Amino acid sequence: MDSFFIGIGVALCFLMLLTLHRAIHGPTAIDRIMGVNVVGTKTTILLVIIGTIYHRVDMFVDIALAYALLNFIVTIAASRYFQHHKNLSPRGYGYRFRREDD
Amino acid sequence: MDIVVIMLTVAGVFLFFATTVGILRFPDFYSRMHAAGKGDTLSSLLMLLPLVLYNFHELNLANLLLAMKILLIGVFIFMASPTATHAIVDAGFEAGAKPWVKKPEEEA
Amino acid sequence: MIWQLDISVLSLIVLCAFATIMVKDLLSAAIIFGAYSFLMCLLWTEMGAVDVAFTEASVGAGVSTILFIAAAYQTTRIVKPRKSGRILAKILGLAAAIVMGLVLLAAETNFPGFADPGSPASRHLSPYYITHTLSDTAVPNMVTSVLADYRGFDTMFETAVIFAAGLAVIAILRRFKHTGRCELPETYSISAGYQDTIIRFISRQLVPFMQLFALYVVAHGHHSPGGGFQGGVILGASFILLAISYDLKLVMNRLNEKWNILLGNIGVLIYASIGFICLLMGANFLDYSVLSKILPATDPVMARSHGMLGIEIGVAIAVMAIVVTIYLNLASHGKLDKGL
Amino acid sequence: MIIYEQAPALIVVIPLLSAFAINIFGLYNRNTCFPIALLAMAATLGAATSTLVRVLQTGPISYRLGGWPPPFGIEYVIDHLNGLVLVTIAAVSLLAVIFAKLSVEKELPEKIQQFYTLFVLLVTGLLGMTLTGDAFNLYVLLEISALTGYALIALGDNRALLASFNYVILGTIGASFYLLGVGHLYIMTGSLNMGDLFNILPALYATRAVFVAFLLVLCGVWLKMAFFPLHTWLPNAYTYAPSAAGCLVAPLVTKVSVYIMIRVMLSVFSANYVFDVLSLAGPIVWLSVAAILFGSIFALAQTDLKKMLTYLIVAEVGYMVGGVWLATGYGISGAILHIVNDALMTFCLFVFAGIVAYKIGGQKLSDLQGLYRKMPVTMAAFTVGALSMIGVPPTAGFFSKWYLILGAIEAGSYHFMAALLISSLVNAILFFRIIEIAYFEPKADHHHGTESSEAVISEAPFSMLLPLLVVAVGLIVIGLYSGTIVSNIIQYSLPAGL
Amino acid sequence: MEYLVSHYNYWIYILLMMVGLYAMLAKNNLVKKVIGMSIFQTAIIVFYVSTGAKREATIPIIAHGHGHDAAHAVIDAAHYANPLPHVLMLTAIVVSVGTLGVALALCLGIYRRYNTLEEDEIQEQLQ
Repeated sequence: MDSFFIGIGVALCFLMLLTLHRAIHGPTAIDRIMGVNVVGTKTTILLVIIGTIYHRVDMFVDIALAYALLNFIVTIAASRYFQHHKNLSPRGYGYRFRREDD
Repeated sequence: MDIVVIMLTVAGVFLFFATTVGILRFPDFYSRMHAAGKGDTLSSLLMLLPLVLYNFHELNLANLLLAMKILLIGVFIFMASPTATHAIVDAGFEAGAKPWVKKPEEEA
Repeated sequence: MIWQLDISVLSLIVLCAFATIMVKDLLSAAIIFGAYSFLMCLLWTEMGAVDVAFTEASVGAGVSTILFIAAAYQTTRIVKPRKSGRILAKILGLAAAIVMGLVLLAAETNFPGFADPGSPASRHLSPYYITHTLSDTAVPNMVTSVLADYRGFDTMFETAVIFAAGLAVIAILRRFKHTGRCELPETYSISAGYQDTIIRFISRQLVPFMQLFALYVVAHGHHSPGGGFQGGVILGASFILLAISYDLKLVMNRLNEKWNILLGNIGVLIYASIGFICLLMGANFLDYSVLSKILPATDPVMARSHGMLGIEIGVAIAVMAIVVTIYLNLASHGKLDKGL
Repeated sequence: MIIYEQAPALIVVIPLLSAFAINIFGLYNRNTCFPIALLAMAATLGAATSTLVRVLQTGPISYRLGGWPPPFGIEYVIDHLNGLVLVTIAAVSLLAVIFAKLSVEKELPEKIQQFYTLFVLLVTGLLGMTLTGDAFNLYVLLEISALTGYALIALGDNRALLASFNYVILGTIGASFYLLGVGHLYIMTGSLNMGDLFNILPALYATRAVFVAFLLVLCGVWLKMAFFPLHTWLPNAYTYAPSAAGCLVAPLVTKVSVYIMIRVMLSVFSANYVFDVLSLAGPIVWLSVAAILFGSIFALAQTDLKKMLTYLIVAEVGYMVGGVWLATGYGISGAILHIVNDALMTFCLFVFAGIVAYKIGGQKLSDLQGLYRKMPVTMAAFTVGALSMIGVPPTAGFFSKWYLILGAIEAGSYHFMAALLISSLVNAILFFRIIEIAYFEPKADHHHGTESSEAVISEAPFSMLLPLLVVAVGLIVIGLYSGTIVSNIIQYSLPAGL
Repeated sequence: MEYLVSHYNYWIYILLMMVGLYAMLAKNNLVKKVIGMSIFQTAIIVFYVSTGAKREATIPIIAHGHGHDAAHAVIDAAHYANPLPHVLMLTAIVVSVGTLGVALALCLGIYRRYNTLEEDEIQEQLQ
């Protein structure tokens, strides 16, 4: 069963690699935020899986719990950034999407 | 019991995989966000559930507490992840990410 | 350690490190740095360093990435290429890095293999801590017992370092009078904060859980990973979440600047004074066992355990206050009125 | 007798606790900051002196923090070498606090409370670094003194922020190298205690990893002390720092780093390994020759008083590093004596620069015109400091230079001796130029002319003058007693066989 | 494979240190330098934690150590990972957070004065 969980862990790492492609290349910063948010969720799961492999989940679950609570803050902070800076791309070619009521 | 655990876990990994494909392949930010927001939340629950089952060897206080904590992680992910998704989409909307349309317009 | 995960996570870490350095946008760099810190946390968990992983989890997700975002918010995202001397700087940097890498690689061949149970590090000092922690201090978490007791003096100065950092940020950034040039980004518009009901509601629901969890982490640090520092950072992060989802004013109303400084002081002072009480009672500085004379119904071993709990509480208070102080100052450019 | 027994701990505990006291009381009343800092520094000096006296009477002391025996817990080891450095640090910081009072009130009126807290924490870090017998504990204290140092420097004028930022980057590289070196030692031996390492290491002297560990620690400490090719952060950082901070940081931080280098070379590794097994001494002495010449020449090119002094610090660091690496008894004694003397001399000159900044406002050499008329006492004290820097006999600077030259002759390093002599010559030119400028009246058409031509004596305030005078007298007294210091204190800190 | 596993961690820490040092020395943007500094410090943490890892060992928390009888149970040192590097690195993480805060505060202060974060533009303004 341990090797099954290790396999799952490696598979999750591979999926993280794919997600990191979005986080690293993502055309805009918000794509990156999204990628990192997904990586954060996977990290939370992986922490519990590692605990299972060590047979000491009770010791690892606190860390995962901390991530479940804190992962959210980075995302909120990064999106908060765009409330005041409307530049989606750093070069200044950020395009302001016109709403109908503007 | 092990079979249930394996099935649920594999289902979770499959959903994660689907999420990742969505994140990588969808054409614009909003649809990618759609894949990430939904797939991520459900698949994390699918992954946590078998871990609860697997670690619940016998009925005692410590194991009950542990199961509760792992489920609590799920609860928090269920609260935080959709909110985070909302926040990101809102940020993208505010900052002016263009939605994808089938025939790209020349220049808005 | 689980070598399969070890290798995969390390490879991802290298990828993230390169991406962080290469990306030409500070906000993106900060975000990728967040992913880097997630992966670091995974790496440490996988190597069995749960306490380090916990610290990284709380610091990486709760503080350092946020600080980078706040810095980008208050300054600019744009990274411009160097105008002149570009090649020279690159060559110089590369040369220094390569020389250092070669020197370190030369030393690496002498090291005992990774995770070798027979290495000197595993045989010389550590067996003492592992076998004596229960009989000396009655604390099953060795990291806590070494941190707060055997090497408690380090930890006192570690807390003093974070205190000094908080003071340094105040000293550098804080503007008591609104004088001097002040360039806020052009698009900066005065608003009453993040006007989003969903985010506000969820944050309001999460903050009490976070604070409760932080207190649990502080109190349960003797038996599971965690302790004063991790708990303090999570407490501070809960205030940061409030500040982000509402505005700085809300946090300032609950924990104003004066209280923050005072709490930071009191936290470190609790630590130092517990040590000082030991000294006054005739034992050496920070020798908690002597506290059994004043604590009712404790033997010297339990007195050490209780002494550690006391200092963990001090650390938590100090770290919470200082983390909030650093964030408030960075997010508002030292004016403490509005910001990220 | 609890105070006497616990004095080693009190040396750091007093300033640490008083730093918090300053910050708490300072929240309510800013005027309380200075008296608390003054009392704390005085008490620290008392504790340090009593510890040194105890060392002189009974030999080295080991103090167990937390009551744990050495390799497992953290240990303080006070022997003759660090006893001497401790007293120097405590004395200079006491004098610097006295000087700081008016200077801070003028330069940083809004941040008095933060200034004193950071100031006292910096002293705590320096004292702790000197006391500790644990390699990792030293890193933590190194960082505490570094962080407070960054902040104190950043409090200065406009350009200080960038200077401080460069200091942060290079200082962090230095501290990280030190940490990594300690890590290499740890992976090879499994220990962190200096005494324990000293016993385990000889079996591993042949390995590359230990050699790299030594190199890393050395590089880290060199970055912190601004040894020649790694000095780039120092001149700007110390020039633009507020004068009160400069008076503490400039004399002490580099000297404590030199002390750490000596401590690591002699008490973690051994003189045998460092000087005989490794063939580094030749190149390093050449490097220090380069440091001395570079520092002197750049000092000559400066028109700004403080900047000139900072380049002199670079040269002085070259003296000490070179002196240690001469690998002779005289050389090491000279270097240790020079730690004490240079701390006092640099303090004297920086206090003078601070007084000039306070009274005149300018830092240019041309601003000093007519100062002998206006401030005779200040200038007299400055002259003593300058003579000591040049190395004129009754002052302390002469004797440490004498020992260094003796060491150079004994080791046959005539290039080092030549560099010392050239640097003395350059110092003579520099300081006589300043004395000349300050001695003669300014020209009448000079824009400062109207005020100074009245030739009214307007001496610096007493609280600034006092530290300057004390240190000037101290320079002469230490000069007269340097034979005693060497034979009673420094003698015992030399490694056996030198 | 055996060789790779027993040295991979050390290679990676060296690589990360090189990346960090390069960014600190060669990058023009001040915040980029700070990011390099963080990477540099985490690399050292990787090194230390790697020294504490032990094959076939569990995390450094004694299992079932709650009751009083546990104090008398025999504890095998080979069974637990080495706690000392973890302790040292907790301290190092705290120190690096402190340094990060101060460095970013300096960046903000510099931006307030010079309105740029690029080193060469600041140098231009200084001359």
